[in-house]
This record gives sequence, C-alpha cells and structure tokens, in this order.
Amino acid sequence: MFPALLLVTLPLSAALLMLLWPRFARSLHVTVALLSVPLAGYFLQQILLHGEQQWLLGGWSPLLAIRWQADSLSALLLLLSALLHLLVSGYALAVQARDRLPAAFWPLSSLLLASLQALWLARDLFNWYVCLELLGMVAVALVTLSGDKALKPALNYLLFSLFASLCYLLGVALLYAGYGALDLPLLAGQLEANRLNAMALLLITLGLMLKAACWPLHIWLPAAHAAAPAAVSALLSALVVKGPLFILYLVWTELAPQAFWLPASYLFALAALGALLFGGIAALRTPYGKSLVAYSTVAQLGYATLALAFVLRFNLPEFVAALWLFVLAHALAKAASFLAMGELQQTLGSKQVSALKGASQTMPLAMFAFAVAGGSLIGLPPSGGFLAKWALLLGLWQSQQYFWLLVLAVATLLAAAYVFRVVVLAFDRAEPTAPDFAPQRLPQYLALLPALAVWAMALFSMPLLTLLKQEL
Amino acid sequence: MIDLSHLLWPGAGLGFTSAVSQGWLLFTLLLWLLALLYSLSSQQQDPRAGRYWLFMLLCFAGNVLLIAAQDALSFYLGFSMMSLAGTGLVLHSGTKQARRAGRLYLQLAVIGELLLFSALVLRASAAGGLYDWQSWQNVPLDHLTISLFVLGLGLKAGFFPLHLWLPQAHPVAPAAASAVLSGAMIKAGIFGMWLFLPATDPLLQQWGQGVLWLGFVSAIFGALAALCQQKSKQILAYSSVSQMGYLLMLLSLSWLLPPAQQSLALIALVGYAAHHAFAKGALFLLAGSASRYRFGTGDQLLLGFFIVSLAALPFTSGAMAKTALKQATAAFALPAANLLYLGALCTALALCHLLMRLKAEQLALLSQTSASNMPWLQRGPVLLLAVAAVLLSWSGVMPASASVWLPLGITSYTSLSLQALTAAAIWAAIWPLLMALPTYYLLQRFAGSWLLQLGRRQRWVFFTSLKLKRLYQPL
Amino acid sequence: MQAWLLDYLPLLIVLSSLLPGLLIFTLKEQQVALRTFLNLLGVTLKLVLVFLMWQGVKEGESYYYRIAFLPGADLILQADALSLLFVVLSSVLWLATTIYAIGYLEHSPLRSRFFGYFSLCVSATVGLALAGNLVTFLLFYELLTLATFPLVVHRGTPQSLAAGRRYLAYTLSGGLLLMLGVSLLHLLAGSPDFTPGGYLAPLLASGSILLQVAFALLIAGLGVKAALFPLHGWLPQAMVAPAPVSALLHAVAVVKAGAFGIVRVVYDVFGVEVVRALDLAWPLLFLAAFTILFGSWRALAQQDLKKRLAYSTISQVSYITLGVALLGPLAAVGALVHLVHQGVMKITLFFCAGNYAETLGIHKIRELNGVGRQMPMTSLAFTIGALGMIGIPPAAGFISKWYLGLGAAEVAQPWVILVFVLSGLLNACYFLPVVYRIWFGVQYSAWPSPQRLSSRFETHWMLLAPSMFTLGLILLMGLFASTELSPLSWSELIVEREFSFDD
Amino acid sequence: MLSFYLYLGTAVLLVGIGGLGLWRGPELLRRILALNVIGAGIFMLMVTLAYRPVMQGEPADSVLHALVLTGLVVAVSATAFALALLGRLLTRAD
Repeated sequence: MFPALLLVTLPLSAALLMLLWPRFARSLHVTVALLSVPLAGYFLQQILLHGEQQWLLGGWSPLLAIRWQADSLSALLLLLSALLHLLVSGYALAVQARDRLPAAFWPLSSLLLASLQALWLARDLFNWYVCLELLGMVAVALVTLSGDKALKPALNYLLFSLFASLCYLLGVALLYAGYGALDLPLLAGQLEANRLNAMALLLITLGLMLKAACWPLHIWLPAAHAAAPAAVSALLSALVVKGPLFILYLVWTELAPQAFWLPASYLFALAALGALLFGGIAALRTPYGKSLVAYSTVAQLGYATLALAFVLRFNLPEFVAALWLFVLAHALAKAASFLAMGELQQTLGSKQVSALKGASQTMPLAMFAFAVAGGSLIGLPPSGGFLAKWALLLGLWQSQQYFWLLVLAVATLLAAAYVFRVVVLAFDRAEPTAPDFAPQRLPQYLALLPALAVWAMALFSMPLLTLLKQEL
Repeated sequence: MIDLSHLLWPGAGLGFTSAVSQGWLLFTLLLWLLALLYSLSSQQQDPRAGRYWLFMLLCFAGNVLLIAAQDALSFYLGFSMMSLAGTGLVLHSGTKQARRAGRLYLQLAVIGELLLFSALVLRASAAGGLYDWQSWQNVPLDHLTISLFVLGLGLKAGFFPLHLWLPQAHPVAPAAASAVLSGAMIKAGIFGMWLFLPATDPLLQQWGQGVLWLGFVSAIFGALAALCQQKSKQILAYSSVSQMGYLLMLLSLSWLLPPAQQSLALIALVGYAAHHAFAKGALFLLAGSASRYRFGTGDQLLLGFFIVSLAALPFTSGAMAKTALKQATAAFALPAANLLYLGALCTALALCHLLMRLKAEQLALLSQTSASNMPWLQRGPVLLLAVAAVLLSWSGVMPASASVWLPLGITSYTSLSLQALTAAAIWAAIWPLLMALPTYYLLQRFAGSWLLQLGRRQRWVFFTSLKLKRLYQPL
Repeated sequence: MQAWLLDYLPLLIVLSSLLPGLLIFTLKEQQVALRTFLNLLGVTLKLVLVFLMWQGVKEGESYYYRIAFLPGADLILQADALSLLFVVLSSVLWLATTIYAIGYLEHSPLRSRFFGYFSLCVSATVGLALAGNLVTFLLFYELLTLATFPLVVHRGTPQSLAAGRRYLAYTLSGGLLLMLGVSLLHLLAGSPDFTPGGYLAPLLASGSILLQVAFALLIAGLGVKAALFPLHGWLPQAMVAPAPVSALLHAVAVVKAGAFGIVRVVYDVFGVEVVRALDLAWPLLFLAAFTILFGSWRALAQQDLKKRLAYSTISQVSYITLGVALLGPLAAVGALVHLVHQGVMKITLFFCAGNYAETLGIHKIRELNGVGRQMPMTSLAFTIGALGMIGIPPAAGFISKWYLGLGAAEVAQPWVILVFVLSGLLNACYFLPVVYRIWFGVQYSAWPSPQRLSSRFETHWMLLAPSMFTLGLILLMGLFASTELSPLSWSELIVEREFSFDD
Repeated sequence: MLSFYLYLGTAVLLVGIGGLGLWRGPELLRRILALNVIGAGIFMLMVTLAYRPVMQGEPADSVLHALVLTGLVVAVSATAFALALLGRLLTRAD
C-alpha cells in the first residue's frame, strides 16, 4: 500500500510544491524522479513476492471507494514509467544549458508521472476518466512548451482529447445506468450483451482509441508529437498513448461480454491494418524527422492493436504477451528515437530529414541510438521488438492467420524502409550537414541508453514473460 | 612408384609402371631436354625470355607429370598444366597470327579440358570414388564416357575433325616450342586415350572400327592438306595431323586385336610415337633455324635425314614405325590394309612439298640478307635427335648385351627395328616414295594454284573463333 | 586449459572480435597504432582460440554455451565440425583482410568506424557459424546484415548509398522471410539444437504442407544472402564498397552465411530423409543450376573488373547450394569444400582487383592490358585464382568441382555435370580474356592513376602480403587435399560424422 | 416519470447539438463551445440517472452527483485551458 501510494503522491505533491517554490523546481523534480525508480522497483519486488494486491482507498466500501489494484503488469508499467521519466529528466537537465525548457516543464512532467502511475493502479472506470483527463491536459500543456509553433497542434490535441474524454464519460455513464457500479472487479462478468452495453462499450472504445491514437483516429498525434520538445515527445510517445491502451485492454478482457469480442476484434484488426500500412507509408513520405518518428508511433501502435484484436478473437497467451511486449519495447525504442532525433535536429539546425546527411560522422552517437532503436521498431533480433513480433508470429501461425502474416511482413518492411531512410542518409558523405555547434555527448548517451535497453530485452524474455504471466 | 595418397588426394601416386609409359617418358624427356637446349640459343635475343621459359618449363612439368601419373587427378593436373601453359607458347610472339591462333587454341583447349573433366568424373564415380588406374581397369565403360574421352583427349591429340587449332597454333610458336608441341605435347592425347580406355573393355570393340577409320581419314587428310600450304611450319603441322592419324590407328588396333597380340600394337604405338617425336621435333627445330640461318651442307643432310625418316624410307626409324603399323594392321586382317600404301604416298607427297618449301624459304632468306651459319647450340640438339632416331631404328641390331643398358622395358621395342629390315618391308617402304616424286611434280605443274587456293580455305576457323569471342566478350 | 574456460570457448571466440570492434568505435581517428594493435590482437586471439577449438573438435569434444533467450529457444553457441569449418575460414580470412584493409585504407577518413563494423561483421559471421539452433542462427543472420550495411555504404557516394539501400531491401526482406520460417518451425517442432539428420522426421506423418512452406521460407530467406537467382540483385551493386569489404562480403561473410545456412537447414534441420520425402530438393537443385549458368552468363557482359567478379560470385556460390541439393555424401563434401575454396579464391581475386585499383587506378578490364609486367605478383595471384574458379588444377577450385561432379554422378544426375562443364566454360570465357590481357595484352595508354605505394614491392606490402598468403592457400588446398589439415579432409569428416546418409 | 424522460431527452438533445456543432464548425472556438455543450449533456444525463431512485422514493444516487461535480471541475478547467490556448494562438496570429 505504502509504496504504491507514494508512487502517486510523491510526484503529485512535488508538482504542487514546485508551483509554490519554482526556485527548487528542478531539484525537487530530480529528487522525485530518482526516488520513484527504486520505489517502483521495490514495489515490483513486493508484488512478485506477495502476488496481486489491492486496496480500497480511504477504507470505504467497495461501491464507494476508489479501488487500486496492482498485479505484476501494473507494477512493470509503474517501473517503466518511473525509469523513462528519470531518463527524460536527465535528458532535460543535460540539454538545460543549451535550449532551456520553460520552468513549467518540471511540475508538468511530475504531474504527468503522477497521473500515469495513478492510471496503472486504478481499477475504476471513473477514476480512469479523471486520470485520462489529467494526463491529456498535462500532455497538451507540455506540448505547448516548445513555443508558439506548437500552439495549433496542442489545441487540436486538446480538443480531440476532450472529445475523447467525453465519449468515454458518456459510455461510463451508460454503464453505470445499467449496473450502478464503476468498480472494475465488481462489474467484471456482469455485463450482458445488450444494446445499451454495446453502445456504452462502443463509446468507451471510441474515446480510448482516440486517446491511444489508433488509426484512423490518430490524426492529432503526428503534429502534436512532432511539435513538442524532444523530451516531451519521448514521454508522450513512449508512455502517454499507452495509458488508454491499458484501459482498453482491461475493459475488453475483463468487462465486455464474450459475445462482443468477435466484432470488436474485427474493429481492432481493421484499425491495426490501417495503422500498420498507412502509418508506415506516412512515415516513409514525411519530410520531417520528428513527424517520421511520430508516424512510426502510429504504425507501431498498430501491432499492439492487432495483438489486442487477436486476444479477443483467439484468446491465445501469445497475443497477450505480444501486446505487452510491444508496449514495453515500443516505449523504450520510441523514447530513444525521439531523444536521438531531437538531439540531431537541434544540433544540425533543421527539422528536415534531408538535413541528416552525414549525421553518422558528425553525430555518430545520436545516429547510432536512432538506428539501434529503429532496429527494435523493425523487429530485428535480439531486440524487444523482435521478441514481441516473435510472440505475435507464433500466435498468427498457430491460429493460421496467413493474411495477417503477410500484413506483418509488409509492415516490417515499411518499418525497415522508414528507419533506414534516415540511416542511409546519415551515411551520405557527399555534403554532410555541419552541426550548428559542437554536439553534446551526454544527451546522446542518454538517448542511446533506452535503445540499448530494448536490445537487451530479448535476453530477459523469460523473466518478462513470467511478469506478464504468459507462456509461449 | 611414389605413393602420395596421404598427401595429395586419395589414390595419388607417381610412377612408370608399364612399358608403354616408360617408353613414352623416355622419348618425351629426350625431346624436351633437347628442345630446351635449343631454346638456350634461339631465345637468346628474346626480350620476353623469362615468360618463354616459364611457360616452357610449366609445359614440360605438365607433360612429364601426366605420363608419370598413377591416378586420374594427377593426370588431369599435368594435362591442364601443359595445355594452358601451351597457350603462353602459342601467344609468345604477340603477332596478329599468334594472337588469333592462341585464341583458337585456348578456346578448344578449355573445351577439351572440360570434356575430359566430365569424362573423368563419370569414370571415377563408376569406379566408386577411386582414382587410380588399377581400380579403373576393370570397371566397364559406357558410351557417354568413351565419347567424352575421345573428344576431350582428341582435341589435344589433334586428329582429323578435332585438328582445327593445330595447324594454326604450331607454326606461330617459337621453333623449340613448336617442336615440343608437335613432338611431345599432342601425344598426350593419345597417351591419355591409351590410359583411360583399357583395351580389355568389351565396349571398345564397337568403337575400334570407327576410330580406326577416323585415324586413317586423318592420316590422308593431314598429308593432303599439307600439300596446300605454303609455309614450311604449317606443312609440318598438317603432317602432324596426319601422323596422329596413324597413332590413332595403332591405338584402335590395340583395342581390336585379340589380347595376345595387343602388346604388338602397343609396342608399335610407342615406337611410332617416339619416331614421330624425334623426326617432327627435329624438323620443327630445323625449320625454325632455316628462317634465320644459312644451312650448310651438313645441315641440309640432317634435314634430308629427317625428311626421309618421316617418309619411312628404309633403314630409318620411320621405316621401323611403318612396318610395325603394317604388321599390326595385317594381324587384324584389315581388308583395306593396302590403303596404307595410299597413306604412305600422301605422306611422301607432303614431304616433297615440305622440302621444296624449305628450300624456297632458305633461298628467300639468303637473297635478302647475309645470314650467318646455324650456331652449334642449335645444331647440336638436332644432331642428338638424329642419333636418337638412329638408335631407335637400329637398337634391335645391337647385340642383346649392348641393349641391356637401355632403361626399363624399352628393349621390347627393339625387335621392331629388325622386322623393318626384311626385303619385303624395304620394298613396301620404297615404292610409294618412288611414285610420289612424279606425282608431286605433276600436281605442282597442273594443280599448283588450285592447291594454293584450297590452302586459304581455313579462314572460317578464325571467323568462327572470333564470332565466339564476340559472343562472350561483347565490345 | 581449465574446464570452465572450455565451456566459454564458443562465446570467447565471438567476443574476441566483438570487444576489440566495440573498443575501436571509441577510438579517435589519429590513434592508428592503438587501432591496429587492437585489430591484430583480436585476430590473433581469435586464431589461437579457434585453434584450441579445432584441436578439441577433432578429438571429438563438444563445446556448448547456452544463454536464455526466447522461451523454448535458447541462444546456443556450440561447435561441431561443420561450424568449425566456417569459423576457421572466417577467422583466417579475417586475418588476411584486416591486414589488407589496414593497408588499403591508409590515410583515408573514418577508419575507426570502418574497422569497428568490420570486426562486428566477423563476429556476426562467427556467431552464425557457431549457432546451435535456428533462432540463434536467425539472430546472427540479422546482425550480419546490420554490421555489413555500414561497410557497403562506407564510401558515402550516391552509388554506394544506392547500393546500400538495395542491399538492405534485399537482405532485410530475406531476414524477414527467414524469421517467418523459423517461427513456423518453432511452432511445429520447437527450436531444438541442430541435429545431424534433422529433427523434423516425426512431423512427416502429420502433414507436409506446412513443412514445405517452412522450407520455402527458410530457403528464400537464406537465398537472398546466398544470391540465388531471383534474389541476387543486391550483390553486383554492393561491389561499390571498398575492396576489402567486397572481398569479405563475397568470400566469407554474407554470401557464405546464406550458403552455410542452406547447408544447416538441409542437413541439420530437415535432414536428408525429410527433404527427400517432401520432394524439396528438386526446385532447389534447378534453381541453383540456373543461377550458376545465369551468373556466369551475366558476368560475361561486365566490363568492370569488380562487377565481373561479383557476378562470378553469384554463380560460384550456387555451386554450394547445388551440392547440398544433390543430397549425396560426395556432393555434400564438394559443397562444403567449395565453401572454403571459393572463399579463398574469391578473396584473392578481390584483393588483386583492389591492388590494381589502388596502385594503378585500374577499374575497367580493358585497362588491364599488360599489367602483368608492372605487377607480376598480383597478376600471378589473380591468374591462379581465376584458373581455380574455372576449375583447373592445381588450384583449389578443381578439388571442389571434382567432388561436386562425383557427387552428381553418384546420385545419377549426370546432367549436373553438364552444368558444371558449361559453367566452367563460361568461367573460362570471362576469366581467361582478363588473364590474357594481363600477361599478353599490349598496354595502349598510361595507367589511369598510378601511385607509388612502395619502394621495394610492386605495391604496398600490406596489400601484397594478404594476396600472396591467400594465393599460397589456394595452391596448398588444391595440392595437398589429402592431408589432415586440408578442408577436404575436414569436409569428409563432417559428412562422415554429422550428415546422416544411410550408406 | 415524464420529467425523467424530459431530462433524458434534453440530455440527448444537448449531446446531439454539441456533436453537430463539433462536426460542422471549423472554428476552434465553436468546437470548444460544442464540446462544452456535449459535456453539459453528459452531466445532465448523469444527473438524470441519479434521479432514478427518487422516483422509487429512495434518496438520489450520491455517487453520481459526486462524479458530476468532479466532472464539472475537470470540464471547467479543461475549457479554461483550451480558451487560454486559443487566446494565445489568436494573439500570435495577429
């Protein structure tokens, strides 16, 4: 109980304190970020030792109380968020001397962490709504940090996010009308397959898919993620879009009646198909570096959506494993690639992909980080992306989904194409773009860190799968 | 025999275990050593002498190796070493003729190599993965393998339809190289056929007749074609085609004859080959010298001796060889044994032509410059070849005690020379010659220009070769 | 040698090039001596370790190193006779190529990067050779792609970038197909260690379609690197890379990885019996035969020396595939020994091409006229290499061709010998004119850009020595084929020990 | 009972109007307003649902009231944030 509560309250209270004493904002932030990691680690260990735990906040009865529940998946996500948050904080500090982020960054990102951690822990439909709302607004606020050019995408993001929240809220209200409960374990298995529930679930799904940027509801994402400062983009792409996905997964596997699973799986599969193909193609065509990475997020979320679709359709452990492995691998890889790309753009002074000419000589570390992270996005062994894809492949072969194997192949090739589009350019020695200033080493190393971590992921596949409670 | 199987490849070994290979080695070695001696003088002013010696020695090594080989791979190694290094000799002078002849030589040599390769592979496979001769002797042949052998080795031996490269390549090489090309190297083809096509194989009976006729056609064709040539070395080259025909006949006779008489044919084969090696080698050397040096009387006598020997006049090695051939033919009871006289006539005609052309060339040389005498370093080897030829034809007359020193199993050949001394044999050798002289005169008188034109009819070979080259080497 | 160390031997062999490679990345451009030292240290270490392993494997010891990786498919590095063949080949040729590359790249920029990737490339190759199951193989197969790509684009010119893109397009697609195949097999049979005779026989009863699909996927994936006919497109373009890279790509690293994989798949995954039962060898056989002729045919038309060599590689590597597809013991010996022989011969040819280019600026074949007098040693090496490619003794190529021919006759496919003959003919057609130009051609214009690289030798000694070394290897392997050290004996040992032929 | 359906109808109508506004309007301000209208509709729906027990004579569902209150706070702050952003955007555009 205590560590879980701390994980949420620590960043939350720190954020409030930062507003009070902006002078100590940075040091407070770093302290919280540093504390969160061992705390999350300790928490994970506790969960492993004692199994799943749950608490009803404030000791209220289940109907009224806010329920927190933590299984190993939640604990893992808590740790991941804490780690990436620490990494991004480190990056923000490292580039502080060069391009100063507005002071608002520190409290906002602490707030982001708090809302995310609360989201992973909550098992309550309305509580999730609050988390989502908070997450969305903080994210928008973070996007605006990069200045006036980000205002338009940020506002767009906000509107989409609000609309999505409202959809979700409406759905939740409809469910509550039927069953008078918001608590997930209480509702689990209760829902009948009637029209009202279908409507409610559809609204919830729509809202969540919008927030998770599932194709074709992703249109807000590329602009917003591309416009944000690199550190923020990394957080947004790596973590924020995963929150709604987490809720979506729980809602469908625990709440939704089995009769709805098949149509839902078609819906998700369609979204995945679009994401994988069109996301990839868009990433291949965009002239801007960060948009490329952002579109890649859209495409990569397609894998997770696909896994979700097949979880609903076949209920094989491979797909569940694939879903979460994709989430983990993508989080790490995307953090690395956004940080690397941001660093490259900042140093080379242009947003264009074409400006990366010769980057493998001028900024080898950042380019290497991007390429290594890209390897995981493509799914090259032994990266985490490979591990996830492997699980997905096994599931697809087992359920004899040959069409989807083909889709997967095409998507992989598209990923390879957009990653190596950048990498090949970086090897161009004809007219390398000269850096505007001497490249900083520390931020590049920080970008490399998650990339290396994701490549080590496959070596720890067994512990990971144990954590996910899945067997291949 | 040296066993190298633990070192090189399974079954590898070197040695001279049969009488045929011993005899073959002896004349080959002799010719090679003398030719190399001759080169000391002839290549003295050659700016690219290093290259010449390299290829000469490679060819030499290859030639000896293929005779010494006790297994297919060693043979093939020697064979291809010799064949390919031979290209260097043909190309050596770098003239246009040399280049196109070299191209033709190489094209056909490579084809020959590959045919031989596939034949060897099939054979080795049939023998269960063993490569040494002993294991191959009793493995039955099949038609495909035989035809591959005949084609592959025939391209080297240069008998009739496979001779295309020979008359082009031999004349353009330096004299000593032509001597070994014609005297020793092309014989490797026949030697190989003897090795790979054991007479005991029943299937060869079917092939023997055809090959025999092929040899005969080649013998006649070569001689007649020689008549159409103008250059002495080209005449010699065509004469080689003709002589290879005789060797082929002897080989096929060894297949056809009953086992008891096979050794006769084989002895005749080696004897003939040795005779041809000495005579043709010497003639090429002389022809080379004739284009640069003035011939003294002694030299002319030497020349005459070899021509006469090649024409198989009595008391020469040629007579011995021809007698052996006739005996073998007679033993087989060939109905057309008399056709051999036709062959002898043609040979004689060709040699007359050679003599005339040599004379003309010598006159042309003398009219242009004041050529010096032939150096002893060149004359010496030719003289030694003459001695060898005489020894070959007369060793049978020597008392047995004197011939004991002859190495290995060579003594078995000496009996041949005795048979050439009977009156019938002498007469049989002389009359075609006597007929040849007036025939040659008449031919030159009435058909000289026609023959000349006929001789130019070989451009298609180069044309095809060039076409081929364009095919694989587009501009 | 300590027992615990023996267990780690396979890992150490991979690390002996990986760690120096990673260290080299961090070096500055000017630290030439340190870089060279690290390079040579890695090479020497690797050779010593490989020697130890060779000793052990010959005695019948087994080395086995396992790290947990995917569920049901650990990362296994192990040494059997077959893997050792490839390991020895790559480490010995790495030695030659490293020295060559040091000489070749003297005074050129970005050497740390180059040598770093170079070492990674060798590590991936060795890892691939030592891979103990399909998943490990897949891992190193992909790593190899990644490690070689920067080498292909090292020059950074538009041509090399285009070549790099193409290379990636082909090899990544290949890797993807391989991954599909491996995952399918993993589902069907798990990913057990490579087993002599294959481990799929029990599955024959339960349906063959999926097995056939898996085979097709695996072969298509491997065929990309092995440059089998419709998948060969990357290879001729990739020759824009610097000469040492082309040498390594064509001789050891990339194309051989594909060929080696095919050997593994046919003999140690499917097994001869299953391949026969499923009728899988025929398409492979025809494809390989066609590729042999096709590559040679295309090589004829090339006027650029390296390009001609590249097409020749396409043709020559398919000999290995052909030998494998013949499914006979002798053909297998031929295929394995060709894996080594072709590597050594092709690396020699590329070294020579590089020597000509570096010393005299010669790239086109017509510029080679008369170069034999200027650079006799290089030209000698080139000539012997070319003769070996045609299959003429005593060069090593003859031995492999001979065994392949024997193998074809053994399984009663004499038409395959015709393929060899035709290919030999075509080989002669595109190599002998080059040799002719070198030795007999008349130089008609000045050398394109002559450089004086050495006062004593015809070129820099670091360029000359490796080619002389490999030249020596060609002749030794061709001549002393029966000795215990020869690749031939080793291949026979492999076939005897590890390939399951009934008779 | 009638009033229940009246409230319900109004709520649905509000959501509908908001949705239509969102759909039709390209202007950002209009969209923000439309979202607010939808929000109002949803809150009204929730309040209506909370009203159901009253019809049976039981006290109203206080959980829903709490939720609506929370929602209102969130909505107000979100609207404020959106308007602030819009303001900055518009001043920038001038």
